[in-house]
Amino acid sequence: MSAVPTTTPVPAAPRQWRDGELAVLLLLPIALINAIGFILPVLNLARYSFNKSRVGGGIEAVFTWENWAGLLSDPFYLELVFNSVWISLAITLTTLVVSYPIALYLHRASGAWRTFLTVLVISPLLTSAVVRTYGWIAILVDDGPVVGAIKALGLPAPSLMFNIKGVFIGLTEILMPYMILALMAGFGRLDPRVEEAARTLGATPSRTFMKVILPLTLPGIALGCLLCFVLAVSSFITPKLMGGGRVFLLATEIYDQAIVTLNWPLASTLSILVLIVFGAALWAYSAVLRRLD
Amino acid sequence: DTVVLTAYSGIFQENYVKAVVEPFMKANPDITVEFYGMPNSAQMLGTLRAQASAPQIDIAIMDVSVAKAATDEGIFAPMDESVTKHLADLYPQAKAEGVNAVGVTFDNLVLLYNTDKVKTVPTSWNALWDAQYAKQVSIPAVPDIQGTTFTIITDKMAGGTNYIESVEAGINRLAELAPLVQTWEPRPDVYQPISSGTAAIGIGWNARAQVYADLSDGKLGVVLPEEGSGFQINVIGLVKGGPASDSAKKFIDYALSPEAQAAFTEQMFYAPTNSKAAALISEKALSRTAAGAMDKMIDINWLEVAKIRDAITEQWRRRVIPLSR
Amino acid sequence: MEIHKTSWPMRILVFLLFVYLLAPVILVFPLSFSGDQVLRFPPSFWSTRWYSALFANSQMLQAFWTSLSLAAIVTALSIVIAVPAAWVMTRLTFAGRDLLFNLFTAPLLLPTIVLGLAILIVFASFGLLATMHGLVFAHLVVTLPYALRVLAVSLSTQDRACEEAARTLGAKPLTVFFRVTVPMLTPGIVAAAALCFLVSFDEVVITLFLTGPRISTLPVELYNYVYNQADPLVAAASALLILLTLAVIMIVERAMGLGKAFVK
Amino acid sequence: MTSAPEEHLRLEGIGVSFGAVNVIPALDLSVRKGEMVAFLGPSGCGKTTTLRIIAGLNKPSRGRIMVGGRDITRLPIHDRDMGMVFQSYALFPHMNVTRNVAFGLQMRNIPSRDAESRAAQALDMVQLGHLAHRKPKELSGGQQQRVALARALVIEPSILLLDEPLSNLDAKLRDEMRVQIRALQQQSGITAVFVTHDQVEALSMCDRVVVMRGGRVEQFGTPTEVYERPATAFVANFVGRTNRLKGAITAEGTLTAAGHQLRSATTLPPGAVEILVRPHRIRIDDAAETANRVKGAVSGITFIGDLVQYAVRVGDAEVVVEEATRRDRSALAVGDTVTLGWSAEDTLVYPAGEQ
Amino acid sequence: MTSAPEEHLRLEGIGVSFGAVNVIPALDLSVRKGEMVAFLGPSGCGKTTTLRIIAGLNKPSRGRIMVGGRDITRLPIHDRDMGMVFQSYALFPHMNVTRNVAFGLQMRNIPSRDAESRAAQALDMVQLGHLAHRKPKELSGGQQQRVALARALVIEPSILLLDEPLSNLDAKLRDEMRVQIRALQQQSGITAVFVTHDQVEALSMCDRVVVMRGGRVEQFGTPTEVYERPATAFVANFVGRTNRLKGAITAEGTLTAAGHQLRSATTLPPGAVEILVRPHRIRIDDAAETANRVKGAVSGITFIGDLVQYAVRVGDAEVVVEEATRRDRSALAVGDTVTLGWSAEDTLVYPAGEQ
Ligand SMILES: Nc1ncnc2c1ncn2[C@@H]1O[C@H](COP(=O)(O)OP(=O)(O)OP(=O)(O)O)[C@@H](O)[C@H]1O
Ligand SMILES: Nc1ncnc2c1ncn2[C@@H]1O[C@H](COP(=O)(O)OP(=O)(O)OP(=O)(O)O)[C@@H](O)[C@H]1O
Ligand SMILES: [Mg+2]
Ligand SMILES: [Mg+2]
Repeated sequence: MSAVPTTTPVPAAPRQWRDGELAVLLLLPIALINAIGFILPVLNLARYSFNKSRVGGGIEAVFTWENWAGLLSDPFYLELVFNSVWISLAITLTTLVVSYPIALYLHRASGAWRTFLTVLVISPLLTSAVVRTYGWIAILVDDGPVVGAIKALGLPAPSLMFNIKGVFIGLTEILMPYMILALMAGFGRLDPRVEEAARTLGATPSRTFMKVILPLTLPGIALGCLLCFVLAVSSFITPKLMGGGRVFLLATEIYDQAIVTLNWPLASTLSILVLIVFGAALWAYSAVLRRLD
Repeated sequence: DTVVLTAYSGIFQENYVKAVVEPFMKANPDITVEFYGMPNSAQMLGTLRAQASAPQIDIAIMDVSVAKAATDEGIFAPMDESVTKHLADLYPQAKAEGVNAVGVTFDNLVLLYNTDKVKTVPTSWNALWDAQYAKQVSIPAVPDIQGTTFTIITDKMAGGTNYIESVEAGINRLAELAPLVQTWEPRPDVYQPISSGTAAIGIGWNARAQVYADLSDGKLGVVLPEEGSGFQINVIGLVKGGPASDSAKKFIDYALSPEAQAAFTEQMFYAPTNSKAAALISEKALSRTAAGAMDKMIDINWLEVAKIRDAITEQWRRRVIPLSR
Repeated sequence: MEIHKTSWPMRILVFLLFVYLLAPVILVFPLSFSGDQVLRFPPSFWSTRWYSALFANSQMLQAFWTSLSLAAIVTALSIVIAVPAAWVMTRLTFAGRDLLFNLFTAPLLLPTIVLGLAILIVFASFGLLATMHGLVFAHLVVTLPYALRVLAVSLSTQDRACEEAARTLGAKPLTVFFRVTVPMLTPGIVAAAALCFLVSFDEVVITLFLTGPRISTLPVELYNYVYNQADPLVAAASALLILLTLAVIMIVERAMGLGKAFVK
Repeated sequence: MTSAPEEHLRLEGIGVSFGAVNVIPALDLSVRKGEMVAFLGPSGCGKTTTLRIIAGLNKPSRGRIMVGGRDITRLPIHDRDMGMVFQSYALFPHMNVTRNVAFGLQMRNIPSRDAESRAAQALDMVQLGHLAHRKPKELSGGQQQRVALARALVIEPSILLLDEPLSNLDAKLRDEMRVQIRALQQQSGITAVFVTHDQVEALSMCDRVVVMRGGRVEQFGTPTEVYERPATAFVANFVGRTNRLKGAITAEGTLTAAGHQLRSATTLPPGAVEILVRPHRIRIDDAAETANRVKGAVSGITFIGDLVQYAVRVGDAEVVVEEATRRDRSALAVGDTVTLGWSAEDTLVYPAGEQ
Repeated sequence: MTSAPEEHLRLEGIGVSFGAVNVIPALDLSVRKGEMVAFLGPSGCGKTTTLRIIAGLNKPSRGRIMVGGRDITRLPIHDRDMGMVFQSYALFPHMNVTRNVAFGLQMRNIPSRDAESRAAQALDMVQLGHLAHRKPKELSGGQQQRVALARALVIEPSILLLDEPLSNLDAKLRDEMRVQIRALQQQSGITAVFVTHDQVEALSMCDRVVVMRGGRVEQFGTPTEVYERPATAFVANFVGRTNRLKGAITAEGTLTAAGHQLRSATTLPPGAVEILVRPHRIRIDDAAETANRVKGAVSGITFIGDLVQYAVRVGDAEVVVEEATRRDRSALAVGDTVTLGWSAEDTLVYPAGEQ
């Protein structure tokens, strides 16, 4: 076995990367993209939020607190923020509840079956959100199949379209693939041996789930919830199409201000507000993660 | 030479290319006009604004109030005799003070209904308030300018005298309509849901309504109510420093010419802005535009309306839409 | 392993949830064969006219290729950039690491409409508008945070003992990374790549601001299309996309055993 | 120890395949109530698999499992009331040591205060009371193994399955743990199945021993039976150290090996045979009269703690002899000529080629 | 075995803390080139930690590591040319067995055909040639451990670190593996550090033994030294089985315990003492004259394979005696009165309360 001499450590080893240098080198691309694609634009936005808007959509480059003062003193906007946050939270939680079983099932499936199901999960994302929303409209309209089925059961027919219910149902479905992918990415820590240990200790499948599987998959859950919350708050296509103009959310409002009314300073102010709300959410998320560790 | 023209995408694009762009290119073989469709004026302004330093677009067709903002930001080159010789022939409504663009089409708000669901042909805006169409009414709400136009019409009907000062009467009347409304944001537009019967009645722009009415096998009915209506004005402007300015000027001149105006009206029922065009248009087509009913039109000063738009929006949000929840 | 076979009630639940998830997707197929002018279910009569219309629409086809190559480039770049970054974030400790991590993933926090608007302004001054470079760059701004988050979670839950073993066997950090860390990270990479591809392929809002007369993507074309007419052409396009994806995955599966990539 | 030899656990024709690999062809086994049975066998012979089958973690491809006369083959895992120590520990990474140990008690709906005090007791038993609040990854290998042990013991299951539960403990601790496990098992009348690679453990601790090989039972008997009367050459060879000599039985019934004629208590038909003699049953230069006596030269001496091993060359074979180290023996040196002697009963003979 | 006692590996004042827990206070150690050193010590005493420090997997809080006179404390792991077998195996789950084993060779840029044939050879050595294409999760515990072993051995590193590499193997296989490891190590002149909980392994296989306790070295010496002349009561107690008797040395220097006067080779100042005698050094009813002779009654008999253990009550103490089983001894029964005898040299005396 000693036919080939083993290599002894070469004293003149190539220069060692120190951790700090390595970090800088590896983070350079993402940092550049972040700086140009995010920080700079956001600074620009922040600047706009202190500019004056002119009638018809013009922007006057003078400093003013008007936008912020107007925003923070108008109960309409405060309610808007509050509504957006809690609706998004509710949608996120619902998405989690309906996605988790699928993700777990996928995690345990194997071979081609798993691939096939994974593709099925992804396929909704290939159908643009606009088209899927139209699909939901076709399903949920007053004379559509769902309302028809409910009526056939003799129950009072609910109105599922052009209100918050429709937005809820549609958006939940639209966010599911993202949630499922995030959950699956976080399932790595789930060692089957540990589940087995719980079962031999007398835990029923449901208690094994609550006590072992759930805690071990918390990182994935936290990630999925973060992504979905963010996407829910950002979404405006679905609320616009399914909300019937009754559902006012931050993103739809920003859309209206930026695209319809062309009030960029106000849109910027709202955006910075969203950023602050999200910053808080992110902070909460990291706090939760740190607790889990 | 390639001229880039930006205007509304979709059905407008289809028809405009057929009626105006293609004939122009046939007449000027050395010029290619590329039609770059965008969904709305605001987005056009956004794009123009972003390209201000190096424009890729030569001509824009957009709503007059947005064109005002663009003018203020110096995006449009002045529109004078050097651009087009048809200026003098345009209706006065087509020329707005302080806007470097002139009207290329007129459109007006109309009442739409589904012929299966609405048996008697309505003649008045008041049909919208008819309780038998509860939850079947489709209204594009403000900040969409259809909503704004509708507010001004309602205000006048409810006894309002000066919409610039107050639309109180109109808002009160709209509050009564609110509980009957199915959606304030019909998608993709108001015409298709009414054609397909998702909604029974609603309001929309005449030109598109006429086109969809033809496509709907008679399912979509269009009426210019007896109380009259208001104009929406699309203007055409020349982008300052565009890459093909000379050819662009040629195109604008052509677009405002009576022939082109007439062709487009025949094609898509926008009322012409060139007073000389009416003569070239068939009676049948003309009757489906507001050109024959110029006297019934409320004179809306869009530049003034822009100033009160925020106030109207606020009223809708606080006093109208919540009543429909 | 036997106990991981799913019980029947659970299977039924999963089935029902799949029905919910796929309902609008499944609906796309009948809708695409509708003869109607508008999206309506059930259609009043059947036809293939929207497929013919789709293939006649050269702009749409052009946009499809743009989207495909864009998504592919963006996905590849995202993974190449995010994997080392996620590695640094989970394997090295240095001051300000958490701050940097939050900063790098912060673009997620901005509604895309805002980001689109904001990027538009900046890109205009760099001359990046309506170019492939610009689109790639803008999409990276959005996809990188997804990739980084997903990969960081995967990496931090990964067992370190194998990396240590590889290092004692004489593997240099880079080799450990490519031969041990990355293969063990495969599920995470697949998930991240899928996310990036889809986010890029489905991205409308930001792209809307950055496309121009010279370049456009499929979602933008579709969006612009349905902005004006909600006819079944978009359903036909979606149906084709889904079939195409299934076909591609099937071929890759046959050729390379993609199943392995998805297996734990 | 078991008052009535009542049957508790029974495997009937159990078979297991992993894909194409038939790991266990057909296994029958019957364990009495309160008995402790050891599984001994080479690495990869199917010990862990059998335990997993009993616990319900794998479903057998064939056969059935009976407990107390009841067929439990299809009973869900959590209703089996079995405790298991996993070869790889399988501790819950997100729980601290106490919560790991208390888990099984909580699953039995024992109030949490009670559960914690019993967990604390169990931890004291495995000498880990002081690490109760650590997370598993902050423990050494042996400490983790003890937590796994405490976790299985604390629930006092009706059947305890132990998969090499002491493999990472030092001799001292292992002795103590063995005593503890045995005491607890006997006192609560638990039926236990113990997989171990340590023969001392198997022979000293368990009521009966199963020797497995390639998924089959080679011998199932008391430690003495297995050690003194191995059923096959494989068992003799696997359990305890042995010398293996090639030999033959002539037509007249004489046994020869390494050029010597030997005597054995076993009779076999003529043919090639294998002769097994345990190293410590051989005396060196002992005055006492023994049935077999051969001469040889010392070729190696190894010191292994309590024992000294001499390798002695006899003819063309090498015979290993073990003796307790003692100070009164004048040390042998390599090259010394010695006489080896052992009894006929210690001469185990099996047909050649059996293994 | 080592031709020149040249120093190879040296730990100088190594200290390790995990957070607030000071696991290793200060460790000094010097290992010669080509030597095989065993780490013995109770579970959790810091053996794995020390190995990880040497391999570079943990950075010491204090102190430095020298190899061949060169300070390698800051040398990256992959440049250390060390092979390590992990207590938890740490096999690469995504590679099959051959690729796991060949990994280290590839890292040394050995052409892949060469690497594969050497891997195959190493796998044959651990008797896993037939499973070369399996993935780790398709192997039994012992099979995984052998793959881990082959993976570390095949690269013939200059320093080999083995963390309980044989803990999941049966006695037969463990013996064979021991011989293989030892042969390879000596033949290639590898310096090896071997963590084990198995004393037989430590004593029989290694050149020197380190007995650790709570992160400190209690004794470092040859197997004979550690076994015969344990430096502390802890070592005596930990290495090999012992009887512990409480006793005292009077002002006149007489040693007494369990009501008997005893003789020892050690002299200590007067006071309470602990007396340690190894069970197999005690003779039962032996005619030979021995320095110490006490009478007692047999209170228990345990059969442990090659040995029989008698528990004998002497005064208020219980003394355990071990004998090789033999057929010529007329069996003792519980209750029999016996005389126990052992020499003065076998009577180890330490100040009481040391442990
Ligand atoms: N991450 C950690 N945090 C706190 N304490 C730790 C950590 N890792 C190990 N320890 C402690 O350090 C001590 C030494 O651990 P080490 O793994 O070196 O023990 P060992 O001698 O190998 O034991 P064993 O024979 O049980 O494997 C143990 O008491 C252990 O509890
Ligand atoms: N998933 C699998 N696929 C194929 N073969 C397997 C699989 N799992 C285990 N085996 C094989 O089954 C046999 C029995 O494995 P088992 O774990 O029961 O052995 P064991 O007796 O516990 O061995 P050890 O003492 O080494 O732990 C082994 O030869 C192993 O290689
Ligand atoms: Mg096993
Ligand atoms: Mg250890």
